[in-house]
Amino acid sequence: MVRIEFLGPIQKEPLELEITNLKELATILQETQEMREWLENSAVAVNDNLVSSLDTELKDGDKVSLLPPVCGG
Amino acid sequence: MVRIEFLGPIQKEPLELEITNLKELATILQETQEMREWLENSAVAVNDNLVSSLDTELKDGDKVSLLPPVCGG
Amino acid sequence: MGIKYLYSLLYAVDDMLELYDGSLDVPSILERWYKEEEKSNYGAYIPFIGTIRDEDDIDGLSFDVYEPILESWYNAWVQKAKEKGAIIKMAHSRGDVMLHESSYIAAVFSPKRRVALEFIDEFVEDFKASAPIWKYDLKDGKRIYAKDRSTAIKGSGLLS
Amino acid sequence: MGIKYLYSLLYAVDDMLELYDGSLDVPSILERWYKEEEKSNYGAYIPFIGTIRDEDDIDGLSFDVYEPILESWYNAWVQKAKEKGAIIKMAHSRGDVMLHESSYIAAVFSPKRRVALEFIDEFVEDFKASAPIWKYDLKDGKRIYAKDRSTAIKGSGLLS
Repeated sequence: MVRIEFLGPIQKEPLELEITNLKELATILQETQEMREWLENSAVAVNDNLVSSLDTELKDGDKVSLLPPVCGG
Repeated sequence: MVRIEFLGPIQKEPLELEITNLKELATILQETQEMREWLENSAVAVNDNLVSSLDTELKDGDKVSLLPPVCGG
Repeated sequence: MGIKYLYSLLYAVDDMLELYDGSLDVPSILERWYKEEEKSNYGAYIPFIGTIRDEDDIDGLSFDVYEPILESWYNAWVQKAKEKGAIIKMAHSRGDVMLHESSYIAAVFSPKRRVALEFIDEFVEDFKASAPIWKYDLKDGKRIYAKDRSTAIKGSGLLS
Repeated sequence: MGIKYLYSLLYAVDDMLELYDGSLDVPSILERWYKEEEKSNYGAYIPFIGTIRDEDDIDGLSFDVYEPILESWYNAWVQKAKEKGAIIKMAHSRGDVMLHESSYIAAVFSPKRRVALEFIDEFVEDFKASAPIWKYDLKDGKRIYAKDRSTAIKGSGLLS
């Protein structure tokens, strides 16, 4: 199982999914209307490292985080 | 009389001179060997305002200051 | 390195990111950092202090912080500073910070001023663009995501 | 505006240049400035602190200050800051300042960070290039003009 966490203002409970890469995650999340805008402006981290490829593989126990636009300070 | 002051590291007592512009002052100071290097790297103020022209006129009671290279901080 | 939770200012460790619940005690942080590095032979110390402005009828701001990625982001900057012979320090608030209170201090110490002046600018700007912290306006008893003032992290949109 | 001679920290006036005999009490100056502007609605406060480095076997540095021109130089910067909605503060030492003590603080307060980050850089650099202050190394009981580290003021050489 891969755990999906939605950070900051994304008001969504974590998911536990049986997926093997980010492309599968993209397909699943795109089905939810409410998530579309967040998908466009969010960065993605796997096990707390930011990633830039949809081919990033996922294995059992991995954590994927969605990081919406930031504004510290 | 015009008073000439030498600031910071220029170890020279103030002068009182009967001059009417900076060109005359330049001529007088250039005669002193020890002043030549300071003249090359010093800025000039008349009554505490920096000036950039040798034609700057001087009148009785004016103060001319020579400011050698600076390093605050 | 790592993240330090400071509820009281009993101790300090170099290079640690400091997270506080609520507003920062700016004078005491600036003093502690100054004294920590007083004998380290840095010629320049530049702190940047961010304070909550009274605008748009807000009562204050509130912050969410995602610590694991904030820590790795910060550690990368500690390393960049080290390569220039400099060090950084940073403190940030979690939760609510009211008008005219401060929520953020970033600081650079370096032997020479040019490095410090350039580094504080890059460090603060990258913080604004990349650090995983989310800001909310506190207004009429509500906590409203400051979406219009937020910046998408580089590489965002991967899943869209 | 004007120059204030502070032998003790009993009072403070905005926009005043502060000259101290000997080293600066950095924490108390940073704290006082912070508190002076705490309610002024500036979002960014950036002080630059200059500290005497242990190098070239010096025991410390010593400073001569020519106040009338320093004051007019400073007042011009107060005006430049005002045009950007910002304010500046500055403190400097006269006389001797020993190793690891501080001799200089320049600070900018502004509503927004970009103005503050750019202004502190320009202000400190112009201070280094133009402010009528002369620096001496204290070494072996002597006071030696730091000629090699000094900068001729723009327009120098008029009389040569």
